[in-house]
Amino acid sequence: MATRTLAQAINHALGLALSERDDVVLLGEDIGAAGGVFRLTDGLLERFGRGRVIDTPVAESGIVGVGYGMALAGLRPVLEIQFMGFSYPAFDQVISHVSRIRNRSRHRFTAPLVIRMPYGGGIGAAEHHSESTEALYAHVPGLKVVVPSRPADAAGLLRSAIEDPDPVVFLEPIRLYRAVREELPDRPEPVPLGSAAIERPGTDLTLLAWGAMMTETRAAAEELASTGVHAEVLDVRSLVPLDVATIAASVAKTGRAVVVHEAPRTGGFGAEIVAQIQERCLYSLEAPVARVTGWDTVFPLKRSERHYLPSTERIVAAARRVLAG
Amino acid sequence: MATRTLAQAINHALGLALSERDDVVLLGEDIGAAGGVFRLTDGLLERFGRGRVIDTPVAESGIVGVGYGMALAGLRPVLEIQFMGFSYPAFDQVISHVSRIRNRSRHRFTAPLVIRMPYGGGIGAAEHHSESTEALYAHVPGLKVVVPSRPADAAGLLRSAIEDPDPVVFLEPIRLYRAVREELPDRPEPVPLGSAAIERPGTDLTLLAWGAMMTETRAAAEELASTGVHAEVLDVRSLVPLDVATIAASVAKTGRAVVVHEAPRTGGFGAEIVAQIQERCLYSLEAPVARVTGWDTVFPLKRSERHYLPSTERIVAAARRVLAG
Amino acid sequence: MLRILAPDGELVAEPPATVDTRALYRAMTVARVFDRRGSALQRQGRLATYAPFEGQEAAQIGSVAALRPDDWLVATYRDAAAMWSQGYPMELLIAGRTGHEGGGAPPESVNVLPPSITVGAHMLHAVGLAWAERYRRSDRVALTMFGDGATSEGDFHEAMNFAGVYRVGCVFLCQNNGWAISLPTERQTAAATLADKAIGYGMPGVRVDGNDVLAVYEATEAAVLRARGGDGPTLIEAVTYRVGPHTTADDPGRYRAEEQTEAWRQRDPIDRLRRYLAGRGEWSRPWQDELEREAAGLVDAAVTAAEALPAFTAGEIFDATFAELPPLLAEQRGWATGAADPAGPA
Amino acid sequence: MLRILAPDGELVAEPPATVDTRALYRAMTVARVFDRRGSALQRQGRLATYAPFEGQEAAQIGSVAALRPDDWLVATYRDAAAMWSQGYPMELLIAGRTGHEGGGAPPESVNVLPPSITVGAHMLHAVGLAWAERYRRSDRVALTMFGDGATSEGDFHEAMNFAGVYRVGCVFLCQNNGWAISLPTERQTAAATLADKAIGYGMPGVRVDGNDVLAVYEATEAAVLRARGGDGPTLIEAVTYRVGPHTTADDPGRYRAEEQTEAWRQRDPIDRLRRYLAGRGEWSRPWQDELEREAAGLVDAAVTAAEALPAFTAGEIFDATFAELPPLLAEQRGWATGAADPAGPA
Ligand SMILES: Cc1ncc(C[n+]2csc(CCOP(=O)(O)OP(=O)(O)O)c2C)c(N)n1
Ligand SMILES: Cc1ncc(C[n+]2csc(CCOP(=O)(O)OP(=O)(O)O)c2C)c(N)n1
Ligand SMILES: [Mg+2]
Ligand SMILES: [Mg+2]
Repeated sequence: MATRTLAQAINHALGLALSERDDVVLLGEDIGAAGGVFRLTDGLLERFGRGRVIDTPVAESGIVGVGYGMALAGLRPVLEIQFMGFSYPAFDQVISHVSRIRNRSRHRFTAPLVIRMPYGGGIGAAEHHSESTEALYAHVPGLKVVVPSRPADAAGLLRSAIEDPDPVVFLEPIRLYRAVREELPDRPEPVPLGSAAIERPGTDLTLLAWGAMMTETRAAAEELASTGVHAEVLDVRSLVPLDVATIAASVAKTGRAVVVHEAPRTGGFGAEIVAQIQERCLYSLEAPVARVTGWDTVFPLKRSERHYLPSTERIVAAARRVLAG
Repeated sequence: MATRTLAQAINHALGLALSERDDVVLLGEDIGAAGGVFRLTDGLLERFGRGRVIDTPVAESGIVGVGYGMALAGLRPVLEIQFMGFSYPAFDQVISHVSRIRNRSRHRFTAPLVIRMPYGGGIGAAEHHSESTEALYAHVPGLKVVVPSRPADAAGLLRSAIEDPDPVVFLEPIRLYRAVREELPDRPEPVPLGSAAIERPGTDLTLLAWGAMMTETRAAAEELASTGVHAEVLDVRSLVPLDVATIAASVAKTGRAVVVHEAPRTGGFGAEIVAQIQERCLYSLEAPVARVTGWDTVFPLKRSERHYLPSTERIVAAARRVLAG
Repeated sequence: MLRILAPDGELVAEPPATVDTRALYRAMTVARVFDRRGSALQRQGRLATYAPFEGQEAAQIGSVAALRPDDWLVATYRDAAAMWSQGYPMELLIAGRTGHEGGGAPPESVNVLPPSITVGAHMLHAVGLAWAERYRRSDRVALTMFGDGATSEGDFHEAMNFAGVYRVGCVFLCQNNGWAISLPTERQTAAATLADKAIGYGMPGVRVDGNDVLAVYEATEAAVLRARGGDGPTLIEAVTYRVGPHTTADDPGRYRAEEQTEAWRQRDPIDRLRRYLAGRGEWSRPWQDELEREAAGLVDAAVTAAEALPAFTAGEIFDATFAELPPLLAEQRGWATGAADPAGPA
Repeated sequence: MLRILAPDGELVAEPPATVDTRALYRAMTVARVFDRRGSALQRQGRLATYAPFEGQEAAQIGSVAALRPDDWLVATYRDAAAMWSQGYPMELLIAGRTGHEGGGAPPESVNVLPPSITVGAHMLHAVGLAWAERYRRSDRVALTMFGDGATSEGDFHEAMNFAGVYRVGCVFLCQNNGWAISLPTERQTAAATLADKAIGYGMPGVRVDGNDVLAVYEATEAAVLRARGGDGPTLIEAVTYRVGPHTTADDPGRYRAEEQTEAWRQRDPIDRLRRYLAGRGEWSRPWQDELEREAAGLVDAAVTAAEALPAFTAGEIFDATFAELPPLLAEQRGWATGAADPAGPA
């Protein structure tokens, strides 16, 4: 047992995978001696050597395309894209190849790889460094997409992702890398892909979020609680597969819901969750499901970032509207 | 006046733009002597020469990146991506640059360009040739996305797209290229971006679709009419900007809606439309808005394609369920 | 440009010792019969699409002949001859082209990926495959085939660069067939030759007469030996010509002069090898007839088997999306098969 | 490798006739002051991020000196010296780094794009700009700057290829500063030099001592003349070194030996030019003091102006998404500014 931040939990899970499975290799920019720009791979080069912790040239399509080729031959590559905003040069490899080969070859070839990407805003970063485009990946058939919000889930989901027979996009909330610590066993329990977590049971409305936005969402639930409103808080965790059963059961019970994400509103994954809820629970809904999201603008730079990210206040305000509806 | 197919209408509008504006240039693979794989640029090389109808190497990122550079210098490039499934190598250029430069430079630099892409299934094409990933583009702030379903709209929307000061993704339904003809004036009226068309007024429910799926949707409305159900049919036409006012007004009136698209269901643009409807019209809704969509699978090859595409029957069945709800 | 057989079938250099020339001739003959049948079937509406490779048989058969049966081949929509020659069942090559996903599933023993339809991306996959083999201390190599057009894509660059940096055992075999659909090679690049592109990646670049099967074999064999020995990748430019249309939907009359094509027809790779064999008394009309009969039989059987493959049921289109169907997909499958209300949970 | 000034400031070749060496020295001095201030401001939390270019002043100032004021410059996060030198207001360079979008809006007269943060993509933009100028019969050229790391991206390849094929008036200036963050150049490519990469695109590739401002100027001037004359693109590899960290968040101690950096510090480009000027009696301590005072004044004023830029209001973050706000965005703007219920139409 040790207390670990989310970043340390990932580092630990990577080390564990490398030591437990010979077929795991890591590829990415600056993941070796530098230990990754966020130090997520710190110490792994020293422990596992250059043959398994592979610094690549600055070429994201290359990282994913080559990692995919390795996976076809049966390895389990874990690829790091330095920031989600730099994943797009590899988008074709992901959507046209990684996600399709199982279908193209009717299970003959498969791509059991993981693509890790730090994502999200809130650290006043430069352009392209605050992206949250999970909806793009979630729309791609054949791809799984998960987003932990706490250290134990980070380690547990990463373990499951590496063991998964299919490709997984693993999104890491930058803002939470060092935000909290959790006790973690040395061999953290795998967390199954496709299960949402009911973090806080409640009866009055359901708050749904994932990744970094869990912080504001939890705080909103606290604030609502202080005024006697019992919000049920769901950490969606896995966008694909989506745990619709848990989501629908919660909203059927509460009759009200707010979905939170930092990605732009239009076509964000919140829309899918709203659609699922209204398909399954319309007759239980007491008010429209509200979306509290980033705006349909480019993510702003440091000096105006605060105008963009959903705040606890915005979530609380939306909740109150939904409760009044 | 002349009768034109959708393909001819686009060809005509391209010719018109080239002759009316010196700053219009076309770039794409095989658009010159070959006239485009669908002959959409037929005859334009002969009329306007190699300086303006530019055959490029097979390099989509190059086409978009270079076209974008031209647009920055004030030209109006109209770029052809041979099939939507080959647009992904250019995705980074689109999402990181084309769509952002106005914001990045606070209007100092702009990218008034059009990216034309044939999209959609139904012609038994090879892998990657039946994509319908409009939701990916619609999620990108700073980008407009339009999809005509008839010759007049194709010409009219393309004229508006070329005149637009911002970048426009212009999706062309392959299946409709030669499906119908319409009378078109020699200078077709521009159709404003951002307006849905009420194709068929009705009172009992609203059917919403765009592009190739309008065919099945219209047929479904006919079939419903034959049983006394008056469906209002909306051709959404423009995903961004979205004409929410028209959509909400229709559903507020009918209280029931079915959204149809051929893209995969999860995270498809239908989810956004459902979310918008329930946000604005929940209390008018008599039943959940239904989505009739492609499945969350890779688009199948010819011999199983028919299992994938939404059919008139599926739309009618969904409508009946919504009417019964 | 490396050449062993002149167009008239005369030897201009020492032929490789390690190759069975008659076997090459047989394979090229079968490939030609397959190819002609492919175009015919497409015209009859029995194939969804077909990309003829006539004129490129030497480049495909000659290069693959230098592989071991367990080496990897990562090729394109136009490389059916190469894929078949590396063990990909002919019926699956046809099945794919009829529009059946089953065509993408070669037997476990065949290390050939389904054909790449996107231009450019697949070269990276070959680099990854070759790298994984070395990681496992296997000496299998990967050969990837692509066209002149593919050298314009960014992924070509990244693949060549990775291969160079990590000295991966990957052979890059470019069939420069003169055209990327309607764009001739000289309008695709300002480089003097495609082989020159190797310099920027610190690997050898070899230019070979792509219609000379012996030269292609020799160049590939050298590259494969280098790769197998751990000495890294090689780029081979096989200079050839696409005698037919790009695909059966293409009309080359729009962009190229028939005389050019006719001139290349005169340099047909099969004719060339036939002249050589005939000159050595290793070819005869009866043998030719026998080969053609054999080829027709093989192709007939493959077509029959491919067309007999039952089309997928509605449920089957879901079943290879993931190893296991997640709940939402299972639900959709229910709607699609009629097991649940087809309108979904409306 | 082209060199005019040896590290000790001695001439080893004829210096270019067309350049004002003292002006170069002044610009490099201002750039150095700017750069040191940038790092200091970042440590004080006044800049969001900063990518120091110390050691690369000759490569940036020398190349841009060969441009006409109306030529295009398309450069990166590390090229503030070049951008300033081509007319981009210093206060905007700082404003961007404080995290203010206003930094991306140079005056209409300045043909310099905001710095590219993504690695690789921007070279294509320069090709398009240069092409558009030729289309309009202007003889403006475009110069694009990028690092060694950027040559690994697919977009580098596509940009070089397009430029070669269409003979576009674009100069590709690669600052090979030895590192792409933690990856040294020799582990990025197996090519002998980055300049060699030009061969694959049929354009000249020139290798120049990037710490020799006169050599950089001369190489760029020749390339610019070629480009302006319609003779097409050139790749220049300026061999230099990033003396500082990648950005202020980076710790080079993790991946490189201090001795290497120290050795390059000895080859400082400003020292080199100073020795040359001093040798010719064109440098004096008082002049140096005056320059440094001037530089400090310029930088002070720029910092003050940048920090005085009012941060965007909530509404302003919406206003440059499109030329006009579409309805849904106007609605969101209303929520964000409090003009409408912030929860949206819940
Ligand atoms: C990424 C991508 N862009 C465009 C296409 C459409 N396309 C199919 S083949 C082809 C030309 C390829 O030429 P080449 O690489 O020389 O191969 P060849 O067809 O001559 O064998 C093009 C543009 C594609 N399949 N993939
Ligand atoms: C597409 C993309 N991938 C990764 C990054 C992260 N990144 C920023 S700078 C850099 C290294 C670039 O090295 P080089 O091109 O040599 O330029 P230098 O920083 O040395 O000036 C990387 C990997 C990025 N900005 N864009
Ligand atoms: Mg070709
Ligand atoms: Mg560098």
